[in-house]
Amino acid sequence: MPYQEKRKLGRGVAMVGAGMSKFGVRNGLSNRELFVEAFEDMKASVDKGIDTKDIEALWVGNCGTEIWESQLVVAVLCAQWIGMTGKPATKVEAACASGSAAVRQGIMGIASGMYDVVLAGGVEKMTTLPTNDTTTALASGTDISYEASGGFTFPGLYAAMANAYMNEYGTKIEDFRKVGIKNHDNGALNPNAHFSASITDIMGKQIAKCKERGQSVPNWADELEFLDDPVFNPVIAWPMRLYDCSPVTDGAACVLLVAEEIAKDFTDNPIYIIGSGQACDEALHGRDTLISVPAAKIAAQQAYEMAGVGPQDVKMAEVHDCFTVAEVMAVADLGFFRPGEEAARAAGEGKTARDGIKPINTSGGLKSKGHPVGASGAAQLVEIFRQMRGEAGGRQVPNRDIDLALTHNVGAHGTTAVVQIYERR
Amino acid sequence: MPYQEKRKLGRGVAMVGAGMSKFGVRNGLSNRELFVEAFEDMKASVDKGIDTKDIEALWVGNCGTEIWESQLVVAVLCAQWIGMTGKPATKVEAACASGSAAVRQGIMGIASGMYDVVLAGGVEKMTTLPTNDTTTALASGTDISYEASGGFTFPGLYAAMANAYMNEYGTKIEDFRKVGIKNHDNGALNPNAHFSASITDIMGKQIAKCKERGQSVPNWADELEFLDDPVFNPVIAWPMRLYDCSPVTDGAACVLLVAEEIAKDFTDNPIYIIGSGQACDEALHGRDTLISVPAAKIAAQQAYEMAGVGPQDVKMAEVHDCFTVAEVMAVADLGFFRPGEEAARAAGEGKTARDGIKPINTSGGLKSKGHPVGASGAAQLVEIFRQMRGEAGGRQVPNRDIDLALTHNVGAHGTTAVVQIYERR
Amino acid sequence: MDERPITINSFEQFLTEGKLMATKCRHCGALWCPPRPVCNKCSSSEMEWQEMSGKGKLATFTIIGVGTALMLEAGYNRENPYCAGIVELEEGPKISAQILGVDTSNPENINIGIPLQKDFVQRGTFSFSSGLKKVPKVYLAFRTVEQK
Amino acid sequence: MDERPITINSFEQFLTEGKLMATKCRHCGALWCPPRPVCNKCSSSEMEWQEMSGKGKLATFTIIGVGTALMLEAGYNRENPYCAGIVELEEGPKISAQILGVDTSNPENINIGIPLQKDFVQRGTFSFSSGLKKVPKVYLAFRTVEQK
Ligand SMILES: [Zn+2]
Ligand SMILES: [Zn+2]
Repeated sequence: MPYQEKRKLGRGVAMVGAGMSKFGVRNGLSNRELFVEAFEDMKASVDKGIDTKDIEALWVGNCGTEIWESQLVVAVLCAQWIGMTGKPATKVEAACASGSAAVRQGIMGIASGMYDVVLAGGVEKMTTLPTNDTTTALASGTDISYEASGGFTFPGLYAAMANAYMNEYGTKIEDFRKVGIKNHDNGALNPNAHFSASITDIMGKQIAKCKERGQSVPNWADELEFLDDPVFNPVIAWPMRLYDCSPVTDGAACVLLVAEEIAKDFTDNPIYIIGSGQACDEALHGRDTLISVPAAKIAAQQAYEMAGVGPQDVKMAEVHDCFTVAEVMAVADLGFFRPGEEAARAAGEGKTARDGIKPINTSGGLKSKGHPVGASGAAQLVEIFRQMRGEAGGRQVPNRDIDLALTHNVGAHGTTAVVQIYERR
Repeated sequence: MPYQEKRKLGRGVAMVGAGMSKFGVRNGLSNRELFVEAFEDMKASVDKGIDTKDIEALWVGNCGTEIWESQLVVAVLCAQWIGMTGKPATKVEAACASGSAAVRQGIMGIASGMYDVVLAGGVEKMTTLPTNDTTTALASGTDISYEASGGFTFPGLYAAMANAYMNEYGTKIEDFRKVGIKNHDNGALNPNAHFSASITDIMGKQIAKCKERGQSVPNWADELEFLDDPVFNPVIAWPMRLYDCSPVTDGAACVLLVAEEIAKDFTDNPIYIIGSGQACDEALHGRDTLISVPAAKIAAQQAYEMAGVGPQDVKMAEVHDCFTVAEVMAVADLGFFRPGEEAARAAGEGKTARDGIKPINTSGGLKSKGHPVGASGAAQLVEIFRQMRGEAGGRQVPNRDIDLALTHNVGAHGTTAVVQIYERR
Repeated sequence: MDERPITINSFEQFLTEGKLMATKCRHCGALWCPPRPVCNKCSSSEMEWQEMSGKGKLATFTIIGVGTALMLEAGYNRENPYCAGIVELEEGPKISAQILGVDTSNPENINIGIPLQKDFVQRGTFSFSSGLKKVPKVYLAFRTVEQK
Repeated sequence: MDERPITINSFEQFLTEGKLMATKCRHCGALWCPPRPVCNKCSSSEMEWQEMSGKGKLATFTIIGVGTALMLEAGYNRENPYCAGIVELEEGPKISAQILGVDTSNPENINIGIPLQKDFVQRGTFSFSSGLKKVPKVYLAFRTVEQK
């Protein structure tokens, strides 16, 4: 393949600002208004300041304002609302990987020499529809003719992967659930998270609610027993229950990217993007494997090669845990742990905790921070920016110099994946 | 503005192949299938051949599969269907400028050094909905909270511009109609056009239909009289009638872009993309002018500057004539004719005819070739590729060496514009 | 001074109270109507609400027979078209709205520049926030005024 | 050999006739089911229709209580969940479909690998081409077979 040797950028790219809106159910706010909130947060993060007039282009990752707001041109509306009228504003869609795909366009915009200073991010307003319609809206991320036609919902496809995974490796549903417990523990420390609550916190709230209503008070021995309670954690798509799934969330996030040679004009502490990969894949039934996300492996290989590093060099990562099984597959696809028991038990054994050997999803992940589908990929960069600069507050990874980090963002059920690698020099 | 000086590509980009599907009402074909048709046509156009496996990335411009097919991830489905599984596939949306915006991402992908060979195009399947729903779907390209809420449809916004234009300059509706007559004359020579028919052809068909039905046969003196007949050319949004509007069309188009240094591996006759600009704008009510498209002026200035050429150097152009008034504004915004009477009368005076001083929309334009919204911008490049290489058959611009050409693609009612400039060396 | 958040939702809430509100930039004084949270002139996000008089003139218009779903439901069609227009407010900003009081069967007789006064049209219901009860949805319109 | 165009529409048309069709690459012999017009192995677009036996085994599955609009309309819900699965055909390709004949209230007892046979479910109507009359829409399904 003579034309696929080169995956090097013509020009280095640095991240000098990053911000996000509060994630959650944001009644009364539309997409562009959520994006303004992320933009203001980003502006405040640029150490030496940024004048909006100096930003040359905008890319906005978004899945479905068309469905959720009956609104096209979301990128233009975001540009108008943050004060970028006159600049190019383009929406980028790659399902739930839209946010990172938008960042990739921004990277190329700078590396191409066309721009020096660009804004890239994502936004999604999802809570406008009732649950049934949301299920159908999300199913439009599958192949509607060949997958949804058979009854597959979006959680259903991940559930089918979870089932295949357990069948192949003999791992247990509890292994997946421990991923959720770990990510909620992290999310409890993130004020912008949809659920700023650990599973223990949530259990406490449920008990309080039962008392208030005069219902019998549950007596769970631990978090796993709570997660095994079909009343409080009902099945969504067997074997996955409610707390195996990320929530339906409104939110936005964005990052300010600049050419490497001018990065110090904005901050003394820029984060350099040194690797980026993206790949697409077949519908789930069209793949050789049902227990891994091949697109993520390809994207990771590209990113590692471009960055000249390997999995062992990565100090922390934000990975795509739209469902608990997704994080288990991710840590194997990225080469952090061996597929099977090792990957499945990484969370339960504390290896992926904030103080573990490979901290994963310190932000709370999609599971606890929330999953506004078009914004999630961009929000991963926000966490990386803060952790690498030691600004993650109560959830800062302890006792470690995070000079190399990674994001892993999956579109739909693995039909797209984007992996990117970041360096602090 | 210290960071907006540079608009030069780090690496040259050439177009070495271009293809399109038949445009029209394509019953029984979905988006991805239309894209396959364009892809096969593109492959056949690459003089020295292209192996699909050598194509490294795909960008697909598309407005609303979410609305028209309840389907996200159209870029991934196109990638699967043309045999590009494993490569990055990203949807790009900038309303009716999505096709050119996708091409711009491809240009940046190559200029950045990340890729050498990429495919960029667009697709839209629009004829799945009844007229009323299509009107509402297209209105989602406006600001639904602040424009559609007042009753504005998409044709309505252009009609309001047409009305303002006539009020300002004292030009007549006939001036706009002559744009349609000219573009239908061109489209009649384009076998891929939605209407491969001149207005005279259409009049003939209507007369035949009347005879067949035993109705009284109309006796129009000329095309203008036909276009003034409220029965055969009803008002859509006053002062615009049916034949002032581009049709609702299914179609796809794509181009193969490669790094300049390898262009001759694919053809001895590549077309170089030497200028590219894009800008966004406010809702119509938020602009200083109602009789011009400011975003197109900004995009044109960027493209001219990058290319180092001016309007006088452009030998032919494909411009965005979604409505007849749009072409009148376009030829002024691009600097070809003075705004007002000169621009309005350019078509009627033959200046923009195939053999005129500035041939415009030799393909038939959106008006006659058809307007599958996400594909139209990419289809403009297909016409440029053929005309610049002398392969446009019966509609080839006569007696002129087309060594410099331009495309002008507008998103929605001017909230986005993309202008690009092409050179044959 | 009203302390409602600067959102489209608040603007719509004001409409139900018969108020046409703009946002005014505290930094450079620019007026934005329809309102927005960030000033496009100076990039400031220090904005405050300001009520518009509701007087203006017609900047441009169209007569629509093939309308949006909302207007079809309201009974407009080819036989009963409506006028949509852009109104230049006396305070400066321009805004889109349905224009009432014009003869939509004779568009040639409608003149750009005619004076207009704000009006409101009720169509359907909505709630300002999920959980709140639904209220009639009010749309901004403008009506011709008698010229002296 | 059937000369219908290689489209999703044709595939659905075959389903109404009780046929599960794949496309076969004339160049490299690869089989594609569900069918596609271009071979993803060798990039050839020389494809022909080939009928599948309809025999296969369960590659993976899930039980869904919160279904798509289509399945909600068909009467499935939390109390009456359905099984969606991926079936590996005996000819090699895998395909997604509803799985019939399994006890959806006891997912633990459903085993990956069980043999299945094609079946069809009728839901709603559609037309193959605008203008043609509507026909019942048939969806592919698979049903468990008695194991000897
Ligand atoms: Zn200001
Ligand atoms: Zn083959």
